[in-house]
Order: sequence, then C-alpha cells, then structure tokens
Amino acid sequence: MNISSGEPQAPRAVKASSARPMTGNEAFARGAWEAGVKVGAAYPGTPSTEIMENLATYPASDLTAQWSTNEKVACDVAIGASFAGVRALTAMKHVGLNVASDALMSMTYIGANGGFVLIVCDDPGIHSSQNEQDSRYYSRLAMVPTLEPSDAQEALDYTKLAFDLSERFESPIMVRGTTRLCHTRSLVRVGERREDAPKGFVENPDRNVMMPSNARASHPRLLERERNFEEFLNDSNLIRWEPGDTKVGVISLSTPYTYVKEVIPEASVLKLGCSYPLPSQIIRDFAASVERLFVVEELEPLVENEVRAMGLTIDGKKFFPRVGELSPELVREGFVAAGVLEPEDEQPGFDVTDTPRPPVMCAGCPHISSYLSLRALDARVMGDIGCYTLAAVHPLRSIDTCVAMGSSIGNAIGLAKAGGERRPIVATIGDSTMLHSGIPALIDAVYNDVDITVILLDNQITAMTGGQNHAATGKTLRGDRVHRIDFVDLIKAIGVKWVRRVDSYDLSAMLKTFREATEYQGVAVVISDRPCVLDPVKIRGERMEVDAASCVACQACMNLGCPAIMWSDEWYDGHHKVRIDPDGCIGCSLCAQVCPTNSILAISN
Amino acid sequence: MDMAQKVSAETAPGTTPGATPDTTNVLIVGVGGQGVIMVSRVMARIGQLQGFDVKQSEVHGMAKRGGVVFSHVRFGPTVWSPTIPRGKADILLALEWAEGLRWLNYLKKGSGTFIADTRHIVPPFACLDRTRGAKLGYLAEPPGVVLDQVADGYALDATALASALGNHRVSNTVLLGTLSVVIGFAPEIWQKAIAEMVPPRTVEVNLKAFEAGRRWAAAARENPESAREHTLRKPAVLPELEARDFELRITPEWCKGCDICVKMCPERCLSLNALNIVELTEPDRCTGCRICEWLCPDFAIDVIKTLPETASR
Amino acid sequence: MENFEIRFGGSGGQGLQLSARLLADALIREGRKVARSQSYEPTSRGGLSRADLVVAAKRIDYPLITALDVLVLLDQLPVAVSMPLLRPGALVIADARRAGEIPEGDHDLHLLPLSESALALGNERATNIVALGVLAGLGEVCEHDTLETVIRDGVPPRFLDLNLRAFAKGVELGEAGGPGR
Amino acid sequence: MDEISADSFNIRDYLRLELFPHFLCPGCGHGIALRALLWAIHELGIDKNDLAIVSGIGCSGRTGAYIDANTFHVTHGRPLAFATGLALARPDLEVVVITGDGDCLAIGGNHLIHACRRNLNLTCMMLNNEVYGMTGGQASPTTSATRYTTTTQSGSIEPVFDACALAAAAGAGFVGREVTIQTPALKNLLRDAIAHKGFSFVEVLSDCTEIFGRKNDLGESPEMIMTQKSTMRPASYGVVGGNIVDEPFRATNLKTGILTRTDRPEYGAAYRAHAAGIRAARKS
Amino acid sequence: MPSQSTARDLQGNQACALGAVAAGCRFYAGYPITPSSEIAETMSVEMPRAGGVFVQMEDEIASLGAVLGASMGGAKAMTATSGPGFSLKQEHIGYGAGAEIPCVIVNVMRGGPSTGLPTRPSQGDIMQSRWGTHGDHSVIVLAPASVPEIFSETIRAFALSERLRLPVIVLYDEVIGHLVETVEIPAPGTVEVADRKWATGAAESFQPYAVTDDLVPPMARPGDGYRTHTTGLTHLESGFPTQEPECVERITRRISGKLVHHRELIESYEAAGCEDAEIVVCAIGISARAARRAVNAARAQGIKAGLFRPITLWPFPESAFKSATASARTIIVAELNAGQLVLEIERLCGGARQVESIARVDGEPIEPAEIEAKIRELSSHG
Repeated sequence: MNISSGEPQAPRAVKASSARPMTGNEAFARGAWEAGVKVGAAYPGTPSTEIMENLATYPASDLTAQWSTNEKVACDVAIGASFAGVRALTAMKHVGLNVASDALMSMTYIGANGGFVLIVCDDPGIHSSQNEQDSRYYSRLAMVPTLEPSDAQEALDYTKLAFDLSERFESPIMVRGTTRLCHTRSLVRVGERREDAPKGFVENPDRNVMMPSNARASHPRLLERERNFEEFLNDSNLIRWEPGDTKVGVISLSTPYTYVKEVIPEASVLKLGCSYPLPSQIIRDFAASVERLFVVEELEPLVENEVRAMGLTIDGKKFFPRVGELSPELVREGFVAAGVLEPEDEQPGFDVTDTPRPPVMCAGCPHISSYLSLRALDARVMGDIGCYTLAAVHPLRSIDTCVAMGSSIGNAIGLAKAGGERRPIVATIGDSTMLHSGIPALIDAVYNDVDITVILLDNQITAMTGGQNHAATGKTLRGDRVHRIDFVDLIKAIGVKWVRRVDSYDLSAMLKTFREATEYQGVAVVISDRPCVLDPVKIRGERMEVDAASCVACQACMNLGCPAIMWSDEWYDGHHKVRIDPDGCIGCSLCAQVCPTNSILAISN
Repeated sequence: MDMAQKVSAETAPGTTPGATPDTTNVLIVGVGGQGVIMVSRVMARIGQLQGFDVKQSEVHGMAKRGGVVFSHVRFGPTVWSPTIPRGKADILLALEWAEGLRWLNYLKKGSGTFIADTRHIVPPFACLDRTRGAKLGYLAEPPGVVLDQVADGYALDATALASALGNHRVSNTVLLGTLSVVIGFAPEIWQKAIAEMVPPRTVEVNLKAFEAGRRWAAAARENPESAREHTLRKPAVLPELEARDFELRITPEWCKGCDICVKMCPERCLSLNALNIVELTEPDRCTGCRICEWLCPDFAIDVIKTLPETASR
Repeated sequence: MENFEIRFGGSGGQGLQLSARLLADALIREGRKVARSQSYEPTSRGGLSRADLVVAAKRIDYPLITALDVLVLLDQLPVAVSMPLLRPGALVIADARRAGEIPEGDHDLHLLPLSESALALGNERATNIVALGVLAGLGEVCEHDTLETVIRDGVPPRFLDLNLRAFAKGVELGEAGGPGR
Repeated sequence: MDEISADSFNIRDYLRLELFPHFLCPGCGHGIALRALLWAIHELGIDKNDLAIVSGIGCSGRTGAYIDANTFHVTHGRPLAFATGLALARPDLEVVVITGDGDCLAIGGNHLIHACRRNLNLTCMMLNNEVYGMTGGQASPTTSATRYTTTTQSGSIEPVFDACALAAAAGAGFVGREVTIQTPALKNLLRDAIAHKGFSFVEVLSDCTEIFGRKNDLGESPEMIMTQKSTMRPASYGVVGGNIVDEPFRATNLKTGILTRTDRPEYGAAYRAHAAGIRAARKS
Repeated sequence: MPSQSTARDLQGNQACALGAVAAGCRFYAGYPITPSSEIAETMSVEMPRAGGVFVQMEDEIASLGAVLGASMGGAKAMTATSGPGFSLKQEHIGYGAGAEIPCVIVNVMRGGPSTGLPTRPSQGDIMQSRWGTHGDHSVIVLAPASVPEIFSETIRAFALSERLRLPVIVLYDEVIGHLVETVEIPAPGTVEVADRKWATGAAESFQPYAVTDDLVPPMARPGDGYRTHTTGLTHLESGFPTQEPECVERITRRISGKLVHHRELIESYEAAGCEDAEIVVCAIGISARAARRAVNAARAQGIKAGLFRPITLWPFPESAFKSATASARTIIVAELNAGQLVLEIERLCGGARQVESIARVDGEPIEPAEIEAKIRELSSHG
C-alpha cells in the first residue's frame, strides 16, 4: 500500500515534457508492448477495439496482433500462447467476455505459464452496447484478480504490472477499462519494452488438462491464490491511502476516483487499483480512520457489498446511481444528498432549444435497401448486432428483435419452431457477426430443417466498430492479404440449398430475391452484396440531386433514412419538398429508385 | 460539517468549485466528420506544450457520421476528471450551430466564451415529422439570441471563410484561429500543434485558415457590433403554413383488394380487412402523402385536404 | 356527222388525250353531247394509247365506242385493235411515217405526213394538232373555227404559235385530201 | 416558398362515376395510368368538354369510357386513324389516344409509325402490359422472351419491339416512357406530352397481374409495379437524350422519362397554313 | 361569283370529288388505288381550297378510320377506294353503321377477286357493298351510271348519310369512273347542304342514342358540352355498352328501322319504257348504259322492252321495281360479274317471272349488242 502525503495530489508526477498524450486504449497497448507481450488476439468491440489496433502498430517482429473470429477464439489463442510460455493479451468489450468466459473459466483453473492478461472494457452509460453489465462479477466468478486503472498512465502501468502478476501468481489477470477511460487522452510517461526469453511449453497434464479429477484438485489452488494476492495487495502501490479530512472517507476506483478528487478533494480517499480481491485489512483500517465511509464506484455495488460484508458501515449506491456512467456532477450530487457537500446555487440555464441528433445510418448504407425490402415483405425480422440495428427505429422500423452477437439465426429458428407466425421469418446478420457466431446457428437451422430466411448483410467489413477486417475480407489486422472466405461456398458447404447474392443497390432485385427466398421452404440465404460506404474503399457513384420543379413532397425518399436527404425550403401540397446534400450523397441511387416522380437524378453534367 | 462549510466557502464566482482553480475547460462540439477530434487534440497539445497536465475525453457514439460529437479538453497544473462538469466550461467551441446550443449549458454562465460556426447541419431526424405543414425539427435560435446571453461570444461563418480558402473542411482550423485569440499563447505554438495534427498536404491551407480565424477574431474584438452584423447568418425562418386538415376517404365498393396501397404506404397505415377491402387502421400515422391515392388503380382512395374555414383561400 | 364515234389511236405520249379533249370541247361548243373515254392501262408512255369520243346530238346512251366513224392513227400500235371496230366507209386518217401499214378494207384512208409536218414545224409533238387540223380540213367532223378557238383557249401560250401553225398545216393537208382510197 | 398544391385535382370531376367500380382486374396498372392522364389534363387546364379520348380495343381501350369527356371507343388497332381524322377536322379539341401494346404495335403498328411520321398534334398513351389481357393472355409484340402466355406455353421466343425507339425512329416529336408506380412522373410526362405540339408517344409500363404476372411468377401487383420501376432508368427529366442514373450501381435496361423531344412542324398547323396559302393565292 | 351553273367536261371520278365538295364535304382521307385515285387527287386540290382537310393515310383502313374520326368531330367526310381497299374498309363500315357515324365511301369497282384486274371494269362488289361487313347492319348504296349522276348522287350520298347517320356507299364501275362527260355544275351555294341533326338541350339528360320519332337520334358534337361515349360495342341509348337481350334487340331494330322508315327519301331509280314492257332489263352503271341503247334498239324493232335501273342499289327499290315490272314477262339482269344483282331480282320476282342473266366476267364492259341480242332472243317476236 502506498500512503500519500496529506496534500491533495495528482495521481502521477507526470511532466508534460517527458510524456505524450494517449488514450486509455493506446496506453493499454503500450503497457502490453512494454511488458513484452508476444501474442495479442481480440475481436473488435466498442470501446475496446483500439487496444488491438494499437498493439498492431508495434513492430511485427515484436509481437503478433490479430483479429480472431470471436472473443472466445481470441481468448483461446491467448491461452495457447500462455501455454507456450510467452506473454499473451486478449482484449474485449464486456459482452465479449460473455463469449470468452467459457475459456476463461477453465484458464483460471489452469493458470498462466506465460503472462496472460485479459483487458475487458465495460460500457457504463451504454454508449454503444446492448447492455450495461458489470464485468467485475466475472472477477469473482472466475476468481481472476482484476486491476482497475483510473487514467491512461495507470492503464499502461497496470497492464504492465498485470503480466508480472500473472506469472507471479500463475493466474490470468483481468484489467478493466471503461468507455471513459478507453477514450480519454491524458499524458503518459512511457518506458521501454522488456524482452523475456520464451519459457517454452511446460508439460504438466495434471494442471493443463481440465478433466474432472484435475479440476477438483485445482479448485483449492484458486482459493489459495486469492489469499496470496490479497496479501500482495497490502504492500502494493495498487492500493493508495490518501489521508485527508477524517470526517469523510471515500473508497473509490477507476475513473470515479478522479471525480471524487475533483469534487471533494479534501476527503480521505482510499484508491483501489484492484477490485478483486479486496484488501480487507486496509479497508478496515481506513474505515476506522474516518467518521463517515463512502464508496464511489460505477455500476454494481460490488466493493460496497463486500465492505458491508466485512461488517463495516458504508454508503454507496444509496447516493451514487447504480445505473449509467458517473460524472463529477453525479458524484457531487451524491455527496450533497449525503449531506457532505452543500448544494450549489441553482444557476438559471441558457434559454436555447435542443435539436435532436440521434445516430443514423450513413448515406448510401447498403443495409438500407435490405430493410426497405423486408418492410415491404412484411417480414418478422430477427436482428443482430451491428450498424443495422438502427433499422429498428424510424424510418426503416423493420427489425423486431436484437439479442446478442450472432443470436438472430437462433432466434429465428426458435420463432419458426414455435409455430404460429404467419409472416415470413427472417434473420438479418452482418458478415463479421455471421463469422463470429452465426455459423453454428446456421448449421443448426439446416440440421433441424427449419423454414427461415437468413439475410447476410455482407458489407465486407466490421463496420460498427470502425472498419475492422475479418476472415471474409481477405486481410489481417496488419493489412496482410490472406485467404478470403467465400460466403457462398461456406454456406453451401453447411448444406444450405438456396443461396443467392443480390446487389444491395438494386431495390427491386432485392425485393424479388427476398420474396423468393421467403417463399422457399427451408433455409434460404440471401447475401446483400455491397461494401460499407466508409470502409475499406470509399465508393462514389454519380451524386444525386432533386429536381424541385417536379418534386411533389411525398417524401417517399425519406423512408430510406438517408442523412443526405432532407427538407428543402420549397413546399408542395403542405409538405416540404426534399433536397440532397451533395457532400453527403454517395450516389447509391436508392432514393431515385423509390422516387415516384423521377425527380431524383444524377448530377452528371 | 466543517468541511462542507469549507468547500462551500470556496464556491465563488469565476472559479471552479472543488477543482483546481486554474484548470481551463474547453468543450469542443460538432457533428461527426467535422473534425472535432482534430481540434481537441490540437487544444490538448497546446495545453501540453504550455507545460500543463492535460486530459481530453471523447466518446464514440453509434453514429460514425452525422452524429453528435463532443470532446472535453481540460488543462492546468493538475487535472482530475476527464470530463467537464455541466456549467464549468470556460470555452465552448462549436463547429456547428445547433451543437453549440445543445452544449451551451456546459458553459460558465457568467464568464464563459462561446465560439461557434453559424453553419447549420440539419440532421435527418429533424425532418422526421411528415405530417402536413410540419416544422423542421432544427430549431436553432439565431446568433443574436445566443450572443446576448453569453459573457463573451463569437459567431462566425467559419465554413464560408474556409470555403474562401478553397477547402470548406478547414472551418475547424478557422475556429481554432479565433480560439487562439481568446485563449492567448503564442501563435507559433498553435501553428506547431496544427502542423503536427493535420495531414501533411493540408498543412498550408490549415495554417491559412488559422490566420483567417485570428484575423476575424481580432476584427471582431475591435468592433464587436460590426462583426456581429457581418457574420450573422440569416436565421432559419420557417414558413408557417395554415394548418390544414386532411382525410383519407375510402370508397369500399370500388376497392378490389389489390394490396398496392397497403404495401406502398410509407407509414403502414393501411391494411386489408377480412373482406379484402382496404381500411385505414393506423390513422394517426397517416401523413396525407397521397401515395395510396396515386397508386390505387381503382380510385378507391381519395385524400381530401381542407383549409380551415378562417383561411382566405 | 350528227352522231358519230371517233378514236384517236397511237402510243403513249403522243398527245392523243389532248386531241380528244380539244375536239370534245369544240363539239360541245357546237352543241353536241360527248362522252370521252380512254385506254386505261398501267403504261403511260410508249404503250398503246387511245382516246375515244362518242358524240351525239342529244343524250348519249352508251358512252363507249361500238363502231368507229372516224379513226385517227398516229402510230402502228393501235391499228390491229382498231380496224375491226370500223363502221363501213369510216374515215381513217393515218400518219404516213408511223402508221403506214393500214390493211385494206371498206374505209376512206388518208395516209398523210402528219409527223413529218410537225417535224418540219420544229416539234414532232405537235403531230396531234396537225391531226386535228386534218379533221378540220376534211370538214366532216368539226368546224374549223371552233377547233381553232379551243386550241387558242386550251393550249399553253408558249406553245400556241406552234400549235396554230401545226393546226394550219393540218387543215392544209386535210383540204388537200391526200392519198385516199 | 412556392406553395404548389395538388388540392384542386379531384379525379372524380373527370370520371363517369355511374360506371364505377370499373371492370379492370385488381391491381391493374391501367387504373393508375388513367389517374395520371386525368391529373395531367387537370394541370393543363383542359376543359373536359374539349377533350376527346379515342381508344382502341382491349383492356386499355375500355378505360376511355370511364372518362367524363368526349370518348370514342373505336376498332382494334385503329384509334390513331380515328384520332387523325378527328384532330384534323377539329384542331380545337385536345385529342388523346389510349391504346395497348397489341392494339398499338401489332394490328395498329402501321398507324403508329405513320402517325409518328405525320406528326399531327395528338397524344398517344400506350399501356404496355406485355400481353393481350382482354382475350385471355396471349403473347403480344412486347411480350419478353421466355415469358409464358396462353400462346407461348413454353415461353416466348419472339423478339420484342422497343416501342419508344420505334416511335422515335418513325419521327414522333415527343417520345417518353414511364412506369405506373411513378404516378406523378407519369403525370408530368403525360402533361408534357399533351402540351407538346405534334405527335407525342408515351409508353406506360403497366402491369397485368391476374393474367400475366401470375403465369410468370412476377409477384403480386405491388411487387410488379416496383420491379417495373427498378428495371427502368430515368432519363434526365426535360433533357433530350439526357444522362441516366445507373453507373456504377444499377443494372437496368429501358430508359424512362422524356426520350425524344424535337420541334418538327406539326402536321395540322402546317396543313392549315399550306391550305390558307393556296386559298390566298387563288384570290389574288 | 357566277350565279349560273357551268357545264364542265368532267371525268367520273372528278365529278365525284366535286359533288362531295358541293355537298359540304370538308374532310377527305384516302389511299391511292386504281381506278379511284383521281378522286383523291382531285380532293387534294379541292379540300384546301374549300377550307377542308385532305389527308393521304397509310392504308384504306386508316382512311375510313380517319373519316369516321373526322365525322365524329362533326365534319362531313368521305373516302374513296376500289376492290381491295373496299375489302379493308369493311370493319369500319360496320363501325359507322353500329355507332351511327355519317360518312361517304366511294367504291370504284374493278375486277376481282384479290388484286384482280386493277384497270378493268367490274360490278363485282354489288353484294359486298351490302353485306361486306359482319353482322346485321344498315348501309345505303348508290349506283350512278353517268358522270353527271356521279356528281348528283355523291351530293345525295352526303345528304342521306347526314340525315340518317349511317355510312353511304357510292358504287360505280371503272368505266363510269373514267368516262368524261359534261356535267352541269350548279353555282356555288345553290346546292342544298344537308346537315345532321345536332344535339340540343340539357347535357345531363341527353341520350346520344335516344329513340326519336324518325329513329335518327341527334348527334352530340364534341366541345358542345355533351361529353358522350361512342363505341362499336352494342350500346344503350346512353351510349354505354349493353348485353341485355331486350336492349340489344331494341337498338338493333331501331338502326335497321331507319332504312324502312326513310325508304322514300332513300330510294331512287330510273324506269324507262317499263309501262308496257314485256322484257325489262335491269342493270346498273355501264351495264345500264348498254342496256339503255339495247332497249332503245329493241323498241325501234318493235319489241316491248324497258329498262329498270336502280340508282339506290341498296336498299333495293323493291316496290318501284315491282311496279315497273308489273307487265313484264321476262327480266334480263345485265351485270359485270358472275351474277349478283340477279340474285336479288330472282328473290324479288319469287319465280313469278323469267329472270335471265347476262353476266360478263372477262374484264370488258357488256356491249349494247349483247343485250339487244338477248332481248331479241327472249322477245315474243323472236
């Protein structure tokens, strides 16, 4: 433990001159590199994506960095590297850990040979996810020691440390980030890379082969490791006691710690760099040193409950929300509610109006026509994770469900097996998602002979997370050309008899193909075939413009939800005519295809 | 509660309560694709070059383009929270007008500086309401209304200034020029940071844009009223149409149940009943767009639009 | 002759129709009824051509020729088809140069240098008018003055002089009688 | 802020309501085309008393009867001939011919090309549904290859006419094509066609769902009309031989919109001027 | 303007065209065909002079189509043709009859069938002119036998067509068509121009095919506000189609009834020397001209011969024929075909009289001598 001086202090002594600004994700990657990591594997997922992307910016001679098919595969790849005695990293978002957890649950029994670090990034506030789960439950479930950096410097330092700890405790180590940490840039002092000679594979079947007898023997080791780690924490810099006013003591960790320092700098603070296991004795001592004890943590009251379980009196979620991302304002509000701080004078706000600007699909997004067609077919659509989830809202409004990565096909199978659905049952799934976890479900559909249609929205990239390659783009994380999976071959090999590719920018072909697919008895797969407008190659057709003279303001084109189409200042029949933003338009011509007046034409001359 | 007293005593105008008083908070906002992140990284770099601790925080939303983008930049001797609390921004730099208004309440009421491009980027959702005579959902107040409320305000058509340089995309750098006049620091430091952050082949135009922004700001400071006059974009006044009523009149005896209207209705208002005759089942969604009327081969649907009795026409 | 039938026979392009029309016009001016018919064949030039008039003092019952009283032949072509139609003692006027082989028979043949006269006047195409002049000179069909009047009224001014000289030449030939039977 | 309104057009003002519902099958595009025609008439401000509709035989020909105007339902293939007489005799009337693909291109093909050549001020709206609907679904000159009809039970093997190319080649001053799903565009096209001084030929891609669509598995009416639109590519409106929207994204075949617009002398006016000259010359 | 009539040498086809002009015809549409082409040629000159329209159409079908179209627009309109073209026009003759559109169709007969003898005379369309188009229908056929009569009968054709709202066919043979005879052309404006009965009164209650006293409903002129429907389908008084048996019969009977009701107006004939005739020669056109000379010749020989020449060929002037042949023992029917008119004569005689046929089919007109010989052969003196 590190007991600071009584003065409020910065968590670092970073001199601007010797440091560089880095995001949390950049720092995670740097930390891993400095720690001498040899193998990194991940599946993209906001907010964790840039960790592996940044790791790949370090020399290929230093390390391997790769996109894996899904988080479980990535985790297994890292486990394999650890078996080989090298340091290995896997990174994922919180829901990715659900996928990887199966491997992790065993890895924790086996323990690391080469250092094994798993960075998991939670998304409090759900900026870009399907839930707000708190990954620290996995720490306890898997009994994986979990470090919680609060800024980029700590992200680097803790990651580096995690590898050491992994090897020292022969345990996987989890480092937890949050969206705020991952995407905040702050000054970071960097170090050099250490290169360790590979330890090599250690033949130890009793430990490495998780069969019941071996597993039974391993479980007690976990408990022992938990105790050892807690002891380690007592002498570690990961726990920092910052003495202050003894009337109020605050236990905090991760980014909320910075909010506490911002809002109530005078308080005594116990900063936890590790959320599992907890240093129980230090906590007791700290509690004893202050009159009132608070814990400020994001999402679930994990620390709070464990402290309370120690028999201590502590307040946490009573004052600080359990839902969403914390902020200085919320932390302040909590302390005001707790009677610690005085409320600020209510200042009258500025008198202005708000213009809603929700996320929209891109102009020319090839997904648009698929959902327009599905809407016309009046299909029951099982959605999936990707940009196309936006088709659930206005104006496309054509996705009925969205559960989790790769769930759409399985959901459709269940819906069909349940019977009673009179509409055509369709699963829509992206290319990356299909490879991630759609294939087993598709096999299931063929195997169980179900009458569903699968629309494979092949935009040839992992678009939602910012354009990452995958096995069907023919390029690796580092941009090397590799074998490109052919979806038609793959799907046929699974046993799907009815597979067809269709141009996403040909609306009627879409509609016709979709109709035929839904009328086919059995599993039919339609591949919507146009690349994402942003990646990897920017496609531009002739841009379109509206002939205002003939526009009758029916606004049928507005149904595309294309952000380049908006109202003009001209009117017809009480409605706004439309115009097209020439900078936004990529010339997909879908609007021209739905225009009932032929008023949308290419600016070709 | 001594401490509470103490904390509250520190709450004085012009200071950030609870935070290190000399932290500078700059909130940079705009629309995806405008270069908010570039501006914030330049700002952060400036802070670093001045020897300050710096934090710059952004959140990638679902929208890759056209969505709300914001970036918090804080610099000072010590910076704790990466985010700027509401009402604590010293400077709000908006690359788009409505975005400036969205975040205006993050600005310090009595002392904050507001710098905004008067450019309007109308989001598609502002056109969501397709009912008759619907108003555009983009309802940003004109610059005058805003500048009257802030302590210090600059509203300029940075996009036009940038376009004059031949690249409308460098409007963000124009705004940086204006910002540099407000914040101070030597122009060379700004130029260095800009040159580091922009693509190499755009350095020249970006530096020109920076100068244009500085010149504009200097002129505005000298003669605030004329600058205001000069730069204020015409407010987006929307035509008010008489609220007309409409009615979808279906002639069931003429309908042959071909399903065209049902399938082609953009709002899915119509369906065929048990007798295969069309019915308006979602009247609230109907916008009176007339597509069903046009496409009914049987003339079974009429959209009747009526002016209110008071209307002159 | 009060009632009579007359044929102008030749080949296409010889102006037979004009001759017939001028004669018919003259006869009508003299108060007679005339029905005019013509061969109507696809060929217009070089083939057999004829123009027939049925002339009567009062109403014409049958308008086609049944028995010719007068036959004007400007070419050999119509000779064979026309000879059987001749009424006994019919008047036959033939161009000596182009319709020189007229079979013997009960008719009054006048073989005259019609086309040669026209050639001498400078234009063979005036042969038809020479033939009209012969009819006038012979004095059996139509009055000289009436015919000359219709020629003056009915031919284009620039050909009038030629036609009048041709007509006069024809009259001269007619009055001279020529080699008859 | 020009406020244009469709309010003033009430199609019922142009229909013989006592004859409704009409006889067309469910989803027949002819009805949509009829609306577009009447809308165009309305926009042009043509008094229905001065409007003459001449239609031929077939489903297309029957539509004329529903129009509250001077309507002439004539013989098979010959509406253009009748219309020629009517328009020459009555230049004060606005004469519009409604015909079908079989009516216009097969039995009436000769009249079409000569009407195009003559360039009399007429508008010919040809409703092309690729089939003889009224007689039960036989192949027509526009029945696409491989299509099944009652006379091509194993699929058609005959080449088809591109009616617009035919009309343009024959000299029509105004040639356009449109699909029914673009009703306002069809209206605009018909409006311009009627306003054009000279012979105007407008091919309307109509759908015959009941007889043709079913047999060829082309889907129900909504899909048929949508497919028609997407297999077309619009010629830039108002631009002769204008560019088209297809590259690089669309594989399409026929153009829509105005395909030809040339100001050749209108026959009726030319004839009247010619005749007036003759009369003047005789008087002097 | 001359107020006197003028005598002009006219070809039959020219007389036809000039008769049409005099009758008020202001629309001509035609297609060239021998031996009728001179009508079109003359009309191409006359129509613009008269303020009318001449249009050469792409075929004979289109020609009559255009004529019907012009007539529906209110113009008096005519077309002319010959055998093959007349065959093509049959459908539209039916349309004119069924929809009751006034129009005049001239058929200058030539030898047939098919292309036949384009330049040779024939009278082979006697039956076709009556029965050519399908279904029961009413037409009037006028058969002039001289150039002046072509002129006058063409005028009458327009009058009948306009008054009775039906197609009227002017039928003559190539000989008459190409014959040049003198025609007294009435001074302009002196020919009474018949016009059809136009609709009057309220548009709402107007019935375009109402049953009127004279069985001829008034016609609505486009542009006058009646906005009627005209169709070739069997239609009600309202103009709209019907298949109701009762209505179908009512409509069909009215249309055919027009001819019966207006028989006196329609019928025209020439009966010469029939009062005491034992032998009556019945013929039209050039055959009638030959018959006249033959009858005169026979009379000169003391044979009681007469001539009956229907000028209105269809409907055949039955009662006039019957009275003209009251004293006759023998009827000779002379015609340039294999025997068409003779069928009608046999029908009318019903076996009560001897009916003899002179039917010439060699492309040459019947000569007077041929008929005279027949008369002599059949006379009681012979």
